[in-house]
Amino acid sequence: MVQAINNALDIMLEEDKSVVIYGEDAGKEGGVFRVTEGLQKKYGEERVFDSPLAESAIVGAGLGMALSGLRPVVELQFDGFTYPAFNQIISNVSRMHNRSRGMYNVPMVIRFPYGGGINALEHHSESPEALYAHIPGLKVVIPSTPHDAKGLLISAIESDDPIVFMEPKRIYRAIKQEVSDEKFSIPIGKAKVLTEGTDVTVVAFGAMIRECQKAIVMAKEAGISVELIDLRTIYPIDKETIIESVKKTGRIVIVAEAPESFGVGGELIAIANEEAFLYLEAPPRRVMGFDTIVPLAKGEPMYMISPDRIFYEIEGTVKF
Amino acid sequence: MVQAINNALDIMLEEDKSVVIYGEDAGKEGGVFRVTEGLQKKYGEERVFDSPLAESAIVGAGLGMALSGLRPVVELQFDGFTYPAFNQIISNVSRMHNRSRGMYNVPMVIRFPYGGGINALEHHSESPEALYAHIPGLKVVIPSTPHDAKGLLISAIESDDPIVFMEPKRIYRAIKQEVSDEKFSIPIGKAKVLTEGTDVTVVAFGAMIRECQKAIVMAKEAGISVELIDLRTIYPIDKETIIESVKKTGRIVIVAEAPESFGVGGELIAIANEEAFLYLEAPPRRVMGFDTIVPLAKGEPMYMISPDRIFYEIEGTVKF
Amino acid sequence: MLNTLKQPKEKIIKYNPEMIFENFDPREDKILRIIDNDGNVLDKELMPDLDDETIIKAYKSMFFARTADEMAVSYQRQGRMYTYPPINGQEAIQVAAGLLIRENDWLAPAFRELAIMLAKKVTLKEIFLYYMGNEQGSKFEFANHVLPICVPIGSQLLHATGIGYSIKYQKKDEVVFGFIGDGGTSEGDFSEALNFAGVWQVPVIFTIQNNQYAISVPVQKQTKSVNLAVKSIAFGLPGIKVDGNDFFAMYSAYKEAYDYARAGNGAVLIEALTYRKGAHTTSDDPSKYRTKEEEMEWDKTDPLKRLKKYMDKNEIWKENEEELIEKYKLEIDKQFSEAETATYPLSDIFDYMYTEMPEILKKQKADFELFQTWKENRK
Amino acid sequence: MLNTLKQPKEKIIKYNPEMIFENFDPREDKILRIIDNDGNVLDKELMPDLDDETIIKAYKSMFFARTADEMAVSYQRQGRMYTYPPINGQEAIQVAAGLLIRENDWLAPAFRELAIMLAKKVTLKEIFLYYMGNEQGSKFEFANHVLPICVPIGSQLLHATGIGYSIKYQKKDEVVFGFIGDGGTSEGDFSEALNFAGVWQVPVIFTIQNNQYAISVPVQKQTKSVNLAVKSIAFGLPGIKVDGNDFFAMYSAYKEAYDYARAGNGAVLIEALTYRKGAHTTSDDPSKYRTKEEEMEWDKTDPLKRLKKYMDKNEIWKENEEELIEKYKLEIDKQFSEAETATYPLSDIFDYMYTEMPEILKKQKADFELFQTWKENRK
Ligand SMILES: Cc1ncc(C[n+]2csc(CCOP(=O)(O)OP(=O)(O)O)c2C)c(N)n1
Ligand SMILES: Cc1ncc(C[n+]2csc(CCOP(=O)(O)OP(=O)(O)O)c2C)c(N)n1
Ligand SMILES: [Mg+2]
Ligand SMILES: [Mg+2]
Repeated sequence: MVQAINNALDIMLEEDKSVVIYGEDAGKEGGVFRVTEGLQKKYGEERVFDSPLAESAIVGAGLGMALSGLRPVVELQFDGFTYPAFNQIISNVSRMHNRSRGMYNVPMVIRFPYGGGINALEHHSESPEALYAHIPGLKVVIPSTPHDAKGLLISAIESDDPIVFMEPKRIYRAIKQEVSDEKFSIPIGKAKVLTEGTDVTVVAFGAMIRECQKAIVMAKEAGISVELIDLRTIYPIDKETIIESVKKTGRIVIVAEAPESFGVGGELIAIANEEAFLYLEAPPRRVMGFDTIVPLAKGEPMYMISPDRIFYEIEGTVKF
Repeated sequence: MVQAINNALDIMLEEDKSVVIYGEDAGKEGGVFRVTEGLQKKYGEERVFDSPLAESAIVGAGLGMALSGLRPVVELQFDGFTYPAFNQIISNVSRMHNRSRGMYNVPMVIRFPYGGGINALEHHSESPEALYAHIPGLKVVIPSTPHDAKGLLISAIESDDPIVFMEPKRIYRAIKQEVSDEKFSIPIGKAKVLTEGTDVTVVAFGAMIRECQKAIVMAKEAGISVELIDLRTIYPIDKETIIESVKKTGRIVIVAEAPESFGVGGELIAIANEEAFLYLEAPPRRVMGFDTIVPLAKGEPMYMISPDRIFYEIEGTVKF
Repeated sequence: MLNTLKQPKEKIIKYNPEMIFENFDPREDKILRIIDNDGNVLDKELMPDLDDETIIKAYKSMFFARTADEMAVSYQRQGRMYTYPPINGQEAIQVAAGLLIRENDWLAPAFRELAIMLAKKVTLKEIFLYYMGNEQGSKFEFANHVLPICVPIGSQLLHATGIGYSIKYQKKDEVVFGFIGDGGTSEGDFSEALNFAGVWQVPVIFTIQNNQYAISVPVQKQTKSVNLAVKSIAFGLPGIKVDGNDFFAMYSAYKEAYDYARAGNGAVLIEALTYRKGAHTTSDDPSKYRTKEEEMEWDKTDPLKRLKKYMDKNEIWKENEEELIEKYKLEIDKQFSEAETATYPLSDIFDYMYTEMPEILKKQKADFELFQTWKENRK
Repeated sequence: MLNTLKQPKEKIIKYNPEMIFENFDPREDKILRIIDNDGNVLDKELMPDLDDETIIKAYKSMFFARTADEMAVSYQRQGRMYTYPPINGQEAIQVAAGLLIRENDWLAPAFRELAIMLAKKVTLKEIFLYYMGNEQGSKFEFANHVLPICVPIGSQLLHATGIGYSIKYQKKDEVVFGFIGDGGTSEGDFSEALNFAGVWQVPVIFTIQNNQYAISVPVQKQTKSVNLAVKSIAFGLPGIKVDGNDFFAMYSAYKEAYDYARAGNGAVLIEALTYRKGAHTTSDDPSKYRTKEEEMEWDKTDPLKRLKKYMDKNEIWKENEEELIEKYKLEIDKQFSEAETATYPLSDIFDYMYTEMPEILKKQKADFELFQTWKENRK
């Protein structure tokens, strides 16, 4: 996935002089995950560079650039370090278009790696998608494969609205997939049915897709047919795809790493209820993180959602 | 309500020398809403004071105080100005107890007025309860009457856990209610059934309670019996009271001002589904804000949830 | 021996007049002042090269802004407008900057910048619309490169820095004016904006309108530094403290800052010492936190009176002030009336959230319209 | 005429020796340095009054910290520990502060403060536990008034300022040591912490360990200011730049800062110029962004070598270093083994979220236990 993202950035830098990239260590070093590696060399220090260590400034200055003709793609180093920029994001980035009644667009992408499972220090394993998805004016995008990462990122950079682009760091290098070198894009706001099935709908995104796919294998062995949907965009959420699937299966299980309460799960359950109530045959279930801090490495295996836990909940739902 | 809160602060300042209060304009002026009026005069500048204009510092320094023997009650001036402190809240305040494995407690209250309906400027009308409720380690409390404000705030100040205390500014001075001058407290984590009913459960909090009460009158006229629950604590949410009520009525409507998507409504619908699925007779409904910026004064009447809109949704649910 | 920063000594690119910033070192708490309260020139050497016509124009701009400001306060009192933050007393700063700022230069205001917004061709109608509670007031019809009013204190300066980067990157001949108040200097964003501007060496002129208060909190409680201009040193920028009620001092400082930034030398910090003569906003009562004596003391430094005295002494001013004020009032009232007739359709809430409206919002809007119809039918 | 801040000229409360900060003005980019790289005393006047025993103790502490640090890196390489941020090269700073800090004084560390944490009686076992991924390592059994390691850059300094307020309010005889890196000075929280400390006049000693890099970003790209100590001026605090690899210089600066703060004069900023000899953390590769030459140049200033040379020249050091290192290694390995045997029960994830566990968490825990049982039974 790292390579696919790098390639998307490369294509956009090449194509559009107004694209600039910066963030802590994003220039010379190419980022702590090497996502921007080689880009400074290729496009020069004016277009791909290290910024001082201040997230509010990275995002706030990025907004200024977006208002004055550039298309900044800023990198925040980790999920847990996006919060110093929270005020700029919620108070300005997401609002400038509306505040100015359309006088200004905000063609800006805020990229950051997110999620657990890499034995990291505190603040390096968070999944704040619900926080950003609750902010009107933003779009929140999360890819689950290298191919999607490339196509969605290209759409994000081409979008005139501000995009929060969350990259599942756990699978940065885990999934091997041939991705075309050509430019292509994947629409923002559309979920994707990855596997068709009839007994239960499983909705997930990011690194959890892979875990769900493992769980589906277990389910299949147990004779359960699962329809797996990759949300891809957290906001604006693709209600249609979800509703259609729930109407078919009558059951829904949501899988996400973030703390359960007030997370993505609740929203999906609400949607299923509001639009497919009469089709529901079992209570929707959330397979999500505990309402706790993501533990450090030794505790993480218990916190992180495993395929067998997903299977356990799928089975529970189907057997209801 | 302003007076009740002032009284709660007064009582706690009197009783406990470790209580200190500060924030922008919270000292000499007594706050822009006069909530802390008179307290500096009574307790001195060391205990009730103005801070420089920096929310991250207000909260971050407050955490330091809480770790070293004080019980700070800090005021953030408005909902929309809590975000510069977001990083301190999510990365430190909510975590210090867990991070230190119980070595440190965080007896700290973060107070701020929230919500719309006062014809204010941008950023002065927000309802960010879902953002704070999604943060593990915090408790989020919202009173709906002067009496509750006093009792809940006293509990909050006496709590050894960090509390986000959101005050519905729209009803700061709107509700007249005799409140005892004595010290009393109301438990955090418990919802309250305000009106018993049999046809539908309405869950709300803060300034929306009053609007719901008006809607209930309309419902009664239409022959609908509503059970109204004041959530009081957003996190940890009192599932029991909600579930019990839904089991009785079979229907639930959630009323809240914040943007609908990824807000409090979804969480409540999830709870109702997970624990009372077989009792549900109609799809749960959310009567919430649009997924937009709260408009300025001229647009606010459309955005703000009115009693007739609540009634409209109640009726729709009951007629389902 | 190895030493810290070893900043390569940047060559200053030539600009004129190249002296004021050097001569008024904020570390020594020097202040640039050119005329005294009675309009006497204190130092002829420092007097900027302005013809009478320009001085008169400046005075008229100050006068117009003050009249509009006072009328805004009274509209608010009449209940015809919501909260309004008066700029009364701070006109010299903004009008001086307004003389320099060009159409393509950028303005990143906070919310107390009426006069320079007018200079940038924002209309009073738009300002009124905004404070009547209509976002259409932030869509400037005639103004170019002006950001909307920014309420979250300090955050706008980062936008200014970012715009500075765009200008430099795109090799444009533009300068950014970023405004903040004294209280705002305590926010982390203030420091971050100046720090980034220093590192990126971008053409931004940061102005601190030090009007002595952040709502009720006096500047002495904001910081322990000797003044606010000296904060520039923390970010390696030139800084200067200026008498913000002295139009000539402000103009001279801006002129030098402007030439310096435009020549490519980077950002500059100006602390303009002034006084907020009015309330913080129309919902504030200053008598709670400051004395009449203090207000009267500052009143002696009033920028309009001061410039008027200068003009009188030098026999520049010839117009009838009464007539002028009547003319201005008519104009202002006309703009106010136009603002008052504006409507606010439901679609305004939804239309500008994204460049294209997502399904979710379309649905919410449609649902609300259904409710509205139900409500209509019910009557 | 009215002027800006009119800060009442604070009377400095007496403390000793009252000179170093005055004589090393960061605005002139002066640096306090007492011994050179070969251990020669540059200025006898400045030499702190320390007996041989204390100097030996200091050296041993530095030596122990370095040994522990190097072993930590190798444990990590063996896959027995996760990420670890080496302090190698930065020992003099922390050991100097460690000599002064008392049991009741506070320490607000970032994450590269091993040596002063040890001085505060944090155990190596705890440090190892933490970097093995067990939060129990942040519950210090013997250390008093030490905050856990704080990863979000800059945020810990605000806690230091708040603790300073508690101390002042409670009239305690305590001082706070707050640490940050050079990169951290760019965060808004850094400025806010110093600003509040200035306004509140609280006993906090802020140390910037300027080790030249923030991961890969050199300090020259963090700021345009002449040095980092000079940032103190923006907040009205005394500031000084010190050779952080010179134990004596660090001790002298700390001694003065400590006396100043303890006497009630308020906060102080110390920039300690040093070099991170190792990688940023064990997952970082410095060769991507710095040269071998640079590393070798800085190696000449190594704080241990330098102090050793001083001791040798003055015939203070008599012990056998080989023996010492063996003894240390045994001790360190013992602590590591203890850490390695620690367990991590499910309850650890839940037990410390609140002082009392809410129903919601009890339910989540119980549900997970049901799942675990199911999983067991399935095998
Ligand atoms: C982040 C943030 N915090 C608080 C406020 C509320 N507030 C509005 S104006 C103001 C005082 C601003 O003082 P100053 O910066 O001196 O500007 P002035 O009002 O004097 O022009 C405050 C605290 C805000 N708008 N934004
Ligand atoms: C708010 C925040 N942003 C980013 C990071 C990631 N990060 C960890 S250490 C570091 C560099 C710190 O540099 P410096 O302050 O010089 O301290 P040093 O590592 O050199 O001791 C960064 C960017 C973080 N921990 N916190
Ligand atoms: Mg002010
Ligand atoms: Mg560093």
